[in-house]
Amino acid sequence: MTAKLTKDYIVNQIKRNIRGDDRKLDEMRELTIERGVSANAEGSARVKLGKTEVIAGIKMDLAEPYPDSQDKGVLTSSAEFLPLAAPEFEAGRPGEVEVELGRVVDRGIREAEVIDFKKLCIVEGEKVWRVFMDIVVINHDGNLMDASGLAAMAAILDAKMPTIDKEYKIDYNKREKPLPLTTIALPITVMKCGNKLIIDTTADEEEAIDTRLTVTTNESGNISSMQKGGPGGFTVEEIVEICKIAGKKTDELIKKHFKSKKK
Amino acid sequence: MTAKLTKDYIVNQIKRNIRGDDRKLDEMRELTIERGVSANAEGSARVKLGKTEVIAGIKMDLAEPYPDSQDKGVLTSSAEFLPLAAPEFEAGRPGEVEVELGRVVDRGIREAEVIDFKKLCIVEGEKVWRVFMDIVVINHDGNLMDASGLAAMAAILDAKMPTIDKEYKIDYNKREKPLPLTTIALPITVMKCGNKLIIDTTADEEEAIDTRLTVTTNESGNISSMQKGGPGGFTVEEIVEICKIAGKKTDELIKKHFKSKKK
Amino acid sequence: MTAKLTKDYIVNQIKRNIRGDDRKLDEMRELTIERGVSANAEGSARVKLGKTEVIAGIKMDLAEPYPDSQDKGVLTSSAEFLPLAAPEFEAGRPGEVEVELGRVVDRGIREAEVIDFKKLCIVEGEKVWRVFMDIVVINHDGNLMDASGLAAMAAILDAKMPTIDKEYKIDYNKREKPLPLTTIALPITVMKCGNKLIIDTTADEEEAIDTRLTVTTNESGNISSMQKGGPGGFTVEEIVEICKIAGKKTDELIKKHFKSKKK
Amino acid sequence: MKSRNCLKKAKVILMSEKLINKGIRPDGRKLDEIRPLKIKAGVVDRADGSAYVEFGTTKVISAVYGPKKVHPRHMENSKKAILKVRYNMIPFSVYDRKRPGYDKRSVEIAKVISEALENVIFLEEFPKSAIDIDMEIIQADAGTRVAAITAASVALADAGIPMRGLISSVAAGRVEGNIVLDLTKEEEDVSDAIDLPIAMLARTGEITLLQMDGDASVDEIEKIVRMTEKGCRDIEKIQGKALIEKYNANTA
Amino acid sequence: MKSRNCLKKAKVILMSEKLINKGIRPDGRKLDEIRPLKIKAGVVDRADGSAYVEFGTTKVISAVYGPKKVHPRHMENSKKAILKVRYNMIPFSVYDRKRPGYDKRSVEIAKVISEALENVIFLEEFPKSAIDIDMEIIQADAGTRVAAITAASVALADAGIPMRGLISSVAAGRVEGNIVLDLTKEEEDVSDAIDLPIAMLARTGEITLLQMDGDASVDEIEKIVRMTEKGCRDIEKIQGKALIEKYNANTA
Amino acid sequence: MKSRNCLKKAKVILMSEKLINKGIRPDGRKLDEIRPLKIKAGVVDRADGSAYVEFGTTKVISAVYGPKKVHPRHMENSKKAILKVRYNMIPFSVYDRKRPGYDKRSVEIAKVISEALENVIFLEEFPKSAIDIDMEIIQADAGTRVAAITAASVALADAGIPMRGLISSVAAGRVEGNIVLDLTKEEEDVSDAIDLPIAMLARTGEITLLQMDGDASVDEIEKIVRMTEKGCRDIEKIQGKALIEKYNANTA
Repeated sequence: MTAKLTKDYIVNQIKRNIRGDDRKLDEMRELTIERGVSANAEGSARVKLGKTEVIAGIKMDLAEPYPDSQDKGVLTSSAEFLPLAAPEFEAGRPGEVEVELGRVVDRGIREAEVIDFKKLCIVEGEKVWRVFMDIVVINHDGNLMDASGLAAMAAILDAKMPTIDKEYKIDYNKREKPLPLTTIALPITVMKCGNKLIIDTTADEEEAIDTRLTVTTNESGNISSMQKGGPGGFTVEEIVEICKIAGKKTDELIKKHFKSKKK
Repeated sequence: MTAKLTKDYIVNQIKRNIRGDDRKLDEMRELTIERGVSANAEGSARVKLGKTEVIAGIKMDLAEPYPDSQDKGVLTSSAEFLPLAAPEFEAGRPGEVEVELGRVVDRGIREAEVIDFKKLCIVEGEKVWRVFMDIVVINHDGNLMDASGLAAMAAILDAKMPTIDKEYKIDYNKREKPLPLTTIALPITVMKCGNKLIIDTTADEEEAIDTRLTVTTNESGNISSMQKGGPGGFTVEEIVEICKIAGKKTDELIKKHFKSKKK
Repeated sequence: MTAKLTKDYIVNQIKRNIRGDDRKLDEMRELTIERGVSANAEGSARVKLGKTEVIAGIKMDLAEPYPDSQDKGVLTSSAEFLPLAAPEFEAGRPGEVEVELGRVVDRGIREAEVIDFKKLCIVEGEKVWRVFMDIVVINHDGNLMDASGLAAMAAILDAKMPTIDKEYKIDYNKREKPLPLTTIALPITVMKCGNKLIIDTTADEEEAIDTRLTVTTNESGNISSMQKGGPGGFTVEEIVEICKIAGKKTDELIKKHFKSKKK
Repeated sequence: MKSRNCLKKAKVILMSEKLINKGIRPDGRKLDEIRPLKIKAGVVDRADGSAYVEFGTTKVISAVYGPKKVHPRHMENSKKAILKVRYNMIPFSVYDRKRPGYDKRSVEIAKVISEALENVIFLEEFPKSAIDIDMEIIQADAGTRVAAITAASVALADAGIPMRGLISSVAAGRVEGNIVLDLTKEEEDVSDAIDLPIAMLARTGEITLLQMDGDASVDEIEKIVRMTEKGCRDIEKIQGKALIEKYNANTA
Repeated sequence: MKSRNCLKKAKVILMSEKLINKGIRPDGRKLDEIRPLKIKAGVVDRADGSAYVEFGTTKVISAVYGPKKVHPRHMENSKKAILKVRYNMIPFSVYDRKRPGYDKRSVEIAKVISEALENVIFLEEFPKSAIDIDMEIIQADAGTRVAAITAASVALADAGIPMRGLISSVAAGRVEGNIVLDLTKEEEDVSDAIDLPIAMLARTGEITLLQMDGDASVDEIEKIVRMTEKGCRDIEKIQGKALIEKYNANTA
Repeated sequence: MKSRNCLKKAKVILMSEKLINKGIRPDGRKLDEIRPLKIKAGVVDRADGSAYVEFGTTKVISAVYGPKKVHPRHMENSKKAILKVRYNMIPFSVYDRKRPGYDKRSVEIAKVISEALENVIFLEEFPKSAIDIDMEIIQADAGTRVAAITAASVALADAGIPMRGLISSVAAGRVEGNIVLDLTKEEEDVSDAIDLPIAMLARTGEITLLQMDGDASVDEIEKIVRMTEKGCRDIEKIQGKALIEKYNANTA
């Protein structure tokens, strides 16, 4: 069976509401979130979404604030496809897919104001906490956006801030308070196949269908970030429908995996 | 007709004082200079020389002076061939042609002391104005050196310095004084074809002939910078002749395009 | 004769204790060390080991100390294969062989505490001397590790520290004191060919045999650094034997080339 | 842009006044009105197609080269043309000078623009070929990416590359509770502002680019997206006019 | 790691006490005992072989892809497979966040690890092929490179790549005059500490990686190297067990 | 070099004296005299040709490899050899340590030197080949580029590459109103100094490299260029001698 035939087969099955792993179109794969996977990080989490595996980590240090937000902490993000995660991943400068992944996850957290950056200001205009949010992909079996967003959110919740002395020297061994938070926000990516909408796609499915909309929703059900990807297009109705799916799924995920752990 | 035949044809015609666009060997193409093409820049200018089109811009900020000129402002230049300007231009690290272009235009301005850098010192040894002079090539139809030099000079004349408050914070919305100037300087590039000297070459002509001398002359007729390029050579007599041509053409250009506008 | 035959020939000869240049297996090529080859450097030395030629130079400036050694000077090293040194050397980012060479020479000097970095502290936690140790390979005829280590050590001994005024301004024209030293340390690289051990290999020999151990020994006969290279392996007995060879050769080299010159 | 943002924000707060009064915006526009839009096709002589766009005070040039040979050749696709899209801000297009070269933002924007155009171009008509699209921001105010796509679309048509239609692009969003079309920088800096850039195949209403930052309900998102539909249709007319002008000039 | 080193050093000096008393180390180990070592084979689904290793508090994942085609093709060797080895610390594996990308340290470590494995793999069985080995440090304490090689060796076996045996790796060294196996970060920070990481084909005792920093006599070097022999044999058993567990799980 | 320039300048100003008195320069030279020039051919064993040049206190090594195969092959020219020229200052050749690697200055100098040599070498005799020229500044004082070309020219001849003649190179300029040959750093730092480096096919007087910075009349330029003619002829003799010495040593 050639690659083309496989793709056609996957598409035809999806049109009949059938997926390779017997899931429903709007059903996520099994999700496990393990926190504290790298003790040297302020916070970290490993997310397994089916066979997709992503680790996110939070590191913190002190930096100058940006000129246009002198009283706020700073967020710096990166996403990296480790060469071990898939045969097609190459070491070297991050490609455009990695850049987009990092920026979409970053904006989801930033625009939802998940972290209360005003509380990360130490001396206005001079010294603020800088939060590094790094995402590494360990195994790529599709839906890296949602897995990365889940890992980032879990790492943020896992994080304990290091302490500083009077001379602003950081003690990474004495980590005390959690990061100040205002909400929880998660991305849900919905892909389009003919007139079907499908979530949490595997790598095989993403070979066959490629147009997606990622919607980040917060605890209150509001949308903080959207990003369309892939060559195809959407109608207004589809976009609204996708927003609703994302809202519903985010709500379920927060209830099941985050709610109890947030204070 | 092969490329080789075309080149030979162009060379033979030049030897008979004939150019493809009916110009004389020492005649420039039509020149238009439009100032203020990018309002976010302190100064900017678009130069069209025939079909060649170049934009130069001036941006300013504050920096430390160089250790060997503690009482002077700083000039930083770049030249970039935008990928849209010619099919052969590639995005990425600047090539040696871009590097040379940027450096020759930079030295022309710097060595002629066009800008009075002593007047750009704010606190000696600590804080001076830094002038960024960036050149982008929009359409490449030959003679990029002269077009870039003209654009740079026009952008400098167009520039208004931003203001600073007591804490050395820059207000880019309140631009007041022009840059302090001492003279005007322009490069003229003369190419050699057999024993003929020819100015303002087109891209086609530059495919056929390739040895050039760029001479930057200032208002008083003195030469501030020279740069030979291309594989061939010159005699002393030719060099002197080229200096004279450059002086004459610069004088004409200053009178026609710059004199009235300088205060 | 093909490359493979040549390699087999060299190996077979070495097994019979015969080398192309009639040396014994544990005999070094003629060594000359010339100091002060670049007057703008604080110290420099050119080493010729047979046809292999390496130059090392020491430059110094002021820098902040590292956070974990606030009262010590800083060492920064590089090794570069100049494109002129061999047909296979390419300009550009240093390759893994250059990186390893630079790091092994650096560690040899650093771990033996050749330079007394505590004496290079000016203001604790704020200002210390930074020592740049740069190695350039001029002609590559094998055993670059030992030639580079010898050149680095000789350049360190050649160095005179520039002076500073009250405002910590450096005067490179007034160089007075030598670098504060505690010992001399040199790397010796022993290669393995069957059950033979061989030192100071030529480029031809290194084409044929490729497993090596570099051992840096100091004046007191102690080992400060070791690095195994190449695809093969060693037994414990071979490692001990190599350490002894390195100790003996280092002792000879120090006596012959360094002892008299150190104060 | 940061320094300017800062100032604008300060101004807004100090004035404690609304920007938008009775449906009229600071520059006199209605809520569903785009900024003045000027388009000129055929501005880069060497290119196969090109366009200059002034969208309010944002200025952009786009040029298209191709279909042409793929270099290096092993990158070629035997089924269709490959699309190489570059988006760049020239160093002096912004208040705080930008170092030459691509940053993460420009890489991301080039990617989403490439995906917005990919299905609209009949790439399969040019197997083993490359089509290069370059967009250069000359002056950056609000809406650089939508101006860039609008220009690229005209440049593609100017190059004679067959497409399913023109792609038009505009942003809409929320300012002081109002749903507005084509925000200015000043409006983007209002504290409750949302910005939602869209690209659309105006002929069919298909949305091929969509990004959004802010905090909005699904209802608001729907209203904002609907408003961009009107904007894109307005823009498509101006794009078409520019192409006709170019065609007439050529045949005159 | 610097900030932590600093603190540890201060602590050691302040306490003015020995870390090692009567042959028992701070974590209760004997002098010739390795830290707890957990190995799991087959942890990366996409890879041809993989392994996760926890060596004390150091955590590493390694994956192997290959034998596969060489890309670009002119790099291929008609006699044997080429080995591409990458060693990397993820940004949050260390106290002071590491910028993504390879630095000189990781380039050097990848080189010595590549050379430690090269003769052990039957590369000549796969001419014109490539074998890629990637090692990613998830949490870095003492012994990241020895944990990485130990993991890579299991990943190679898991990928079914024929080898002359398993490569096992551990460091030994000197702490307060004692020759000890498998130093912790705390032990490495003692002022007289020497660290000598080794990789060994445990089946034959052949040493294929050796590095050392410090100040030691030849006698001490000999004792330290001999101690790693015991360590590597202990490690080889755990490696073997991990492979059997994976095999049993697959066939169960 | 900056720190030193600074100091020199201060000295010059403090002394308020002329450097050049009655046509005699600080180092005792006449106005039209070059600095002591030492040339040795054949200094890099591995290279096909090489030369070491000491021009005053400036030291440079140049080596030539080729004609050889072009790599990668798609760069080759079926009509002639391609010339790859590299110019580099080693990190400790200057007062302020230079980071390893090429900067814009070295890229530009390599370009103008390449163009100075291109028509002089019979490149068309070696189609599909490459000739690599590397110049490394070991100690930098005034005139690094002219020393580098002078060395490269001898290295090319030493490699047996056919040329239309030797290229010789020197700078001339103006110091305190005097037209002088081969300026020192001290002379370059005088406030009215002009520096005009030239390369010349001394056999014909053809000028193949020319750069100039400063402020001079056309008359002065003419006098300066004429003075370099004499300098280049002097240099050519020393270049020729070095080649004969090398030849004699080889055949002895």
